[in-house]
Amino acid sequence: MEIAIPPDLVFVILAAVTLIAAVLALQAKELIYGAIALGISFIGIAGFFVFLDAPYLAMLQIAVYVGAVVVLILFTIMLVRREQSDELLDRPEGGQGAVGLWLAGLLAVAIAGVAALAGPNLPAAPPAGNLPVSSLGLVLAAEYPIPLVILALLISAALLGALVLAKVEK
Amino acid sequence: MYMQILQILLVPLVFVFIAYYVGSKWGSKAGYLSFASLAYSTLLTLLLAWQGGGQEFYDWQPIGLFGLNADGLSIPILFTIALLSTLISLYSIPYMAHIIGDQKKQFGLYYALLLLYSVGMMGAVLATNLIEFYLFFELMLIPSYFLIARWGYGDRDRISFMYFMWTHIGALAFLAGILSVGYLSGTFDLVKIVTTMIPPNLRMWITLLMVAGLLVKMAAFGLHIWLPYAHAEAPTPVSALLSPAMIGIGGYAIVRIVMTILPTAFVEISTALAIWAVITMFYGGAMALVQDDVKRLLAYSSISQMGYILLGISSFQVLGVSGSMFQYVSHGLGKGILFMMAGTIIMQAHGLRSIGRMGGLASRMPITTTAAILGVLTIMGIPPTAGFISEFLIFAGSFNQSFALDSMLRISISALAVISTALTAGYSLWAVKRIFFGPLPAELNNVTEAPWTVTGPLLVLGITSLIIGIYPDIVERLLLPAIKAILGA
Amino acid sequence: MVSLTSYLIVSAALLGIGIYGLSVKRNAIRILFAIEIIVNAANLNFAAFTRYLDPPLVSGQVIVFYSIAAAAMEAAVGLALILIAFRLNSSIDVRKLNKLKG
Amino acid sequence: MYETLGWLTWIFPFIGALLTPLLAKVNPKVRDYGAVAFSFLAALSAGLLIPLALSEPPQDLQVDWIPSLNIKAGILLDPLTIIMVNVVSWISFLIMVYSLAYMHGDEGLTRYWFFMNFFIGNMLLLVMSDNLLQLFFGWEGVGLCSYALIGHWYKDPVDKWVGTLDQKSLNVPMAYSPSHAGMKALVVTRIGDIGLLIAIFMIYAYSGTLNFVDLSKDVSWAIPLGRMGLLIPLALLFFWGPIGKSAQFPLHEWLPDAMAGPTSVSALIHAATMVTAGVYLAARAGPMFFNIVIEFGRPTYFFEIIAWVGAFTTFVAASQAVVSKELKKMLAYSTVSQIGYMMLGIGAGGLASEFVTGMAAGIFHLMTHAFFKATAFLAAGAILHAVESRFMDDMGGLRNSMKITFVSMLIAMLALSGVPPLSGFWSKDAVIAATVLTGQLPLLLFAWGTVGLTVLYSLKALGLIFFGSRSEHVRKLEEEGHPVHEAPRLMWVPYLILAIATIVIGLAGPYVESYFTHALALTTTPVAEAGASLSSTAEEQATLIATSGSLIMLAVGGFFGYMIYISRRLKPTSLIGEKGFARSIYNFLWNRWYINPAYYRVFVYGTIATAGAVKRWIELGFFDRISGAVAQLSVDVSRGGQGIDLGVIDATINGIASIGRSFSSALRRIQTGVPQEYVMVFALGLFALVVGVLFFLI
Repeated sequence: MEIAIPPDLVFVILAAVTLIAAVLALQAKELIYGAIALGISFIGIAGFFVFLDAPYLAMLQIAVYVGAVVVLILFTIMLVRREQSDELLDRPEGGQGAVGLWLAGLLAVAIAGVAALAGPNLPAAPPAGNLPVSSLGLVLAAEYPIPLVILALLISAALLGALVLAKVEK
Repeated sequence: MYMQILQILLVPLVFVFIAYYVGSKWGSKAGYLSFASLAYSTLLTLLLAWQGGGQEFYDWQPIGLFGLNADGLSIPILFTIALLSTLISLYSIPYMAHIIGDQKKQFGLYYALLLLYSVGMMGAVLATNLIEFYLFFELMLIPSYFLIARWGYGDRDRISFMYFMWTHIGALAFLAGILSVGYLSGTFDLVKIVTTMIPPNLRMWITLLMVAGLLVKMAAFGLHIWLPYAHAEAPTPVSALLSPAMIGIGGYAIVRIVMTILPTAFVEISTALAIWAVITMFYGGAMALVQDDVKRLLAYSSISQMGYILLGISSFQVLGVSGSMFQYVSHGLGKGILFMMAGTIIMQAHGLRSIGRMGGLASRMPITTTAAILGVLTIMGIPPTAGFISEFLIFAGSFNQSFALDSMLRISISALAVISTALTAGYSLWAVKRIFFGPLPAELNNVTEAPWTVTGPLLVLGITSLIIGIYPDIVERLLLPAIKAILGA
Repeated sequence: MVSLTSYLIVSAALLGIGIYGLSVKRNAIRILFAIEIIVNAANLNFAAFTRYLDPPLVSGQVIVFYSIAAAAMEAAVGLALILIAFRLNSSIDVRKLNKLKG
Repeated sequence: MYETLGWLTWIFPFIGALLTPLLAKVNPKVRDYGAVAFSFLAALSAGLLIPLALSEPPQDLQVDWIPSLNIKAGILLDPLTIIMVNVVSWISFLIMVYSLAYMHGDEGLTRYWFFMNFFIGNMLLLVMSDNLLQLFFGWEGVGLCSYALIGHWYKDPVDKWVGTLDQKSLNVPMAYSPSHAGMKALVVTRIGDIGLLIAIFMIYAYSGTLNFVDLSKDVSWAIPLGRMGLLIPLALLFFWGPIGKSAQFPLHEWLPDAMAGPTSVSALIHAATMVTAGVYLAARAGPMFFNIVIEFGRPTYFFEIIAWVGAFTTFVAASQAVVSKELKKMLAYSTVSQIGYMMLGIGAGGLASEFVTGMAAGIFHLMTHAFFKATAFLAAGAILHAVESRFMDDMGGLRNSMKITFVSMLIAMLALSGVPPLSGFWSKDAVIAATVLTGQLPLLLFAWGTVGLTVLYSLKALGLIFFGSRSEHVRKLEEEGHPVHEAPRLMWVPYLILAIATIVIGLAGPYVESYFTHALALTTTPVAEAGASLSSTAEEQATLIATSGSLIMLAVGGFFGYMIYISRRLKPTSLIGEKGFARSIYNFLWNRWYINPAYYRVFVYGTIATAGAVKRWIELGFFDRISGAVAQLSVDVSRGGQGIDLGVIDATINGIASIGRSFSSALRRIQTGVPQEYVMVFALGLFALVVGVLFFLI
């Protein structure tokens, strides 16, 4: 007999993890912990993707965000950190912290309000998707081939650019 | 001929690279290459005019068709741009040597940008698709920005930036209009656009957006402030393209695009535009009267001349609109001469720009003086130069429309516009008197006439103005049917 | 089944956190965190909308795909810029990086 | 034949002009004689037109010009044109011959010949055109030549200036350099042309044609204009062009200063031909307006304006000629005055419903004036050459050393004064007779008063130049070894011929006059029949009144002129006195009725000052600052936070500018450069947007 975990519960847990991790990412005293919290938050997002019948995106999210971006950030922190006092830097000036908090809160509430108000008009239970992972690939290859190529070029350009920027001139 | 119209753009475009490499290696010799390629375009344009025009379309999915439309309306404009660019390539050889000196490498970059700039302008004139037009519109902005920023005078960083920002803001307003039209009518191809199902008030907003964007380019009163800076401080050959060729494209685009696709909304704002035009005419003229820097004077004069073009367009009447497009040609010729004249003086008198310190140059530079007087007459609209015909048509159109509307307001606007020609005569003749006549200051004693690469272009432009002025039918024959078709008259 | 609104609310909350971080933090790296959070909020929206509003199609996922790729690039370039800024100013306090102020 | 000859007449000089620069490459002599040859060809073909014109009916020859606009170019061959063509081309030819000697050795000769021929071509084009547009080409072309030729000595050497050098009136200098005078001429005539252009546009908008024949044949196009009440503005605007071109009040101030050009140019352009173009246009367009008058009853505004402007100008200019000190300037005032007579003739003809009589009088006077004034100017050129000064006080007692010049000048001046039986007598009396017919006394008084003034200044010129004793200037010249001598033959032959022509026309005066009246009735621009034609006895009476009145004035003016300037029994200084009424009149006239300085103060200095103020307050104070604010929105690359401070000083004094300034500085303050603050503003905006959406949902 399977233990039926209600999807709502999973959703709530996932949401809580994601949001708390996001807050931690910004508020953790040590930058390193912040980076790790950010990674956890990203994993939470990946979980949502699974929920949304987008397994490929979930994998991509973990591979790129958690695997690449967060690692990159960690390296940078190690390069930069030596003389940098973290706490001092992140102490907001004057009333800015409060203002920022209020503003962000208001904005989030307002958007959530819009979503809640619009809720009844939205389709509640969509038909099961059951789309195979390959469908995304098909769409990418058939309908958006040129953007894909351009994206590839762009990535190479960005990486080269980052290399050039970060190169230590002798 | 195979892909004849495309060649007009493609040949100079190919020469962008060639000129760059040749210029980097052999310096100013690249000017002759640039001259050759643009001369080829000019000849093709003349051939087209002789054939009565043509159209070419290339597939350009998913935007639509990449079309090149050389009809009666675009050929005269195209010819002006091509002729000016051709002559300016030649003119730049000695002029840029005076700015750049012996840093040979820079010539390549200069000519590459100049060619790119010319291609941008010619492409914008030929475009049949809104997106295509916009791309060319930006293509003419960017090289000119670099040309000013790199080789300009004075506070060139700030001024080129200002130029870029203003015209770019204008271009973005225009882009917003284009995108709305494209979205609402489902296509970007000019011939396919139908705007009748767009709600009238939305149509009005779109028209306002597009016209405002183009008016920035034309430097109408209030949106003009970038122009005197940019035109005065750009290297003179570039000023001689900016002022006569580029800003007028705004007027051309109003006729080609706004009037064609949104005629009803345009009629509604035409009276306001006419008033605006007259204010621009007077304002530019008054400002030109009190300038001491010869290039700034010419820049303000261009603002005033754009007022004439706008007035003709706002008459929304065959004569007036064809007069405006004619004015583009004659202003191109006249102002081209005058900017080159200013450059010649700068070059020969070692950077002298203040009119107060000039005088008596007629005895030192007879050919330049002759050409300059032809240019001034063209700007003043005195027969037998082309300027007279264009102003005649503009005013005739404006009056015809005023009487047809039976509107005293429009009649007074038209009359005021004619009166402003006295202001034009005043500032032009006064400038000529102060520059060329009177006693020669001692420090200008060893000024000499410029080389043939300078005087040649000047004379070619002057003679072209005379030919068109005496036998205007060569231009009018092309313009009239095309404009009749646009106005549905 | 979880409603679309729940996703939107989570996403709004993430956006709020991100905006807070952007507007309060002075450490360039933290700001980068905040940006990534905001981008993720947007991604979540896209994925949710495409799942709920046009099920057989996956256009929203395509956008997320591009967005993730772009975010990766952005992080790479951004971090490189931070490194340079640090090397030049020995600080990554964005308040001190105001040379371009008008 | 007829057709070809007609076209060739005006094309020859253009060919000559275009060939001049090429011929100059060959040899200066070839260039000089080549230029003269082409003007001779023009004159010859004009002369050949006369017999043909007598045998064939008037016609309008047309060719396509701007087919797309349906505008045709064409030439009219009718008596009015033939008369004008011959007057213009023959006098031009004689003056070209004169120039060979007069301009000999000048460094700008290629330019001179070019513009002279170009002028002749344009003038002939003007008088031959069958439509307003083509006429306007000639009209502006001659103006252009006038500009170029007045400014011939563009280096502005002081001895070529015009006016008394230290004279200032209302703080405006009253002496002008050649380049300034040329500019003044072109700008003022351009102001006149504005009116003409607007009138042309009005006519074109309603009639759809610019052809004179079509316009005057059927004047129904004027009906809607009349309904809108635009006929009076149309007449005013149309005549504004001739006012400028023919230097009539209130645009008469450019002509006296145009004397800064070479004397040959003054003779040709500013006396004999170009300035009479306005008279020609009034005569050419007269039938059109006259027919409108006939059609719509009796609003005779067009002719009213012409007559009054003409009469008043006649008087204004003659009064200034009396006090003029420079020979050429006096002749210029005289020209303005005589053109006033021509205008008066045409206007009076229209007013008295005897249009053809009046027009014939005006054109007749135009012709006689062209001959005697050209004589006077050419002779004056010889005198100026001899004494090397433009002031009449520097001359005196030249009677014996320059006999031929003296005789020619004498004939010219007497003809100008209207002494019978010289040509001026007949033509002037024809004009005054036409004025009598109008029954308007003020016009007649102006006309008669001017007769007296004309005699006075004519005798002044003769007396100061040829009578009395030699002035100090001449004596000094002779001591230096430059004795005053007669002009070379190439110079005196032309003006002697013209003087003889003046006598011949004078002797044949009444016949010429009646011939003109008959011929001009046959113009291609038909004149509608006025209701009741005046009886011939009325005309004879009018002639009698006019003649007796002007003879009395002639005697009065002649008496004073003789006493003051020839026998010198009365001293002008004692007549005027140091102060008092006579002195203030003198000052008023000497300062050109204060019209010239007032124009300078209001229109020239005023416009420049206004433009300067606009530049300071609006351009620099407002637009520059707004632009600065816009630039602040992004990176100010070069000044690093300094902002754009062009015109800051101006702005502080100015209200508008300070708004602009605070605007820009406010915008600057927003640009803190701190990203967090930008984000907050951005978030605030987003919040507002979302709240907006919320409202829509609720």
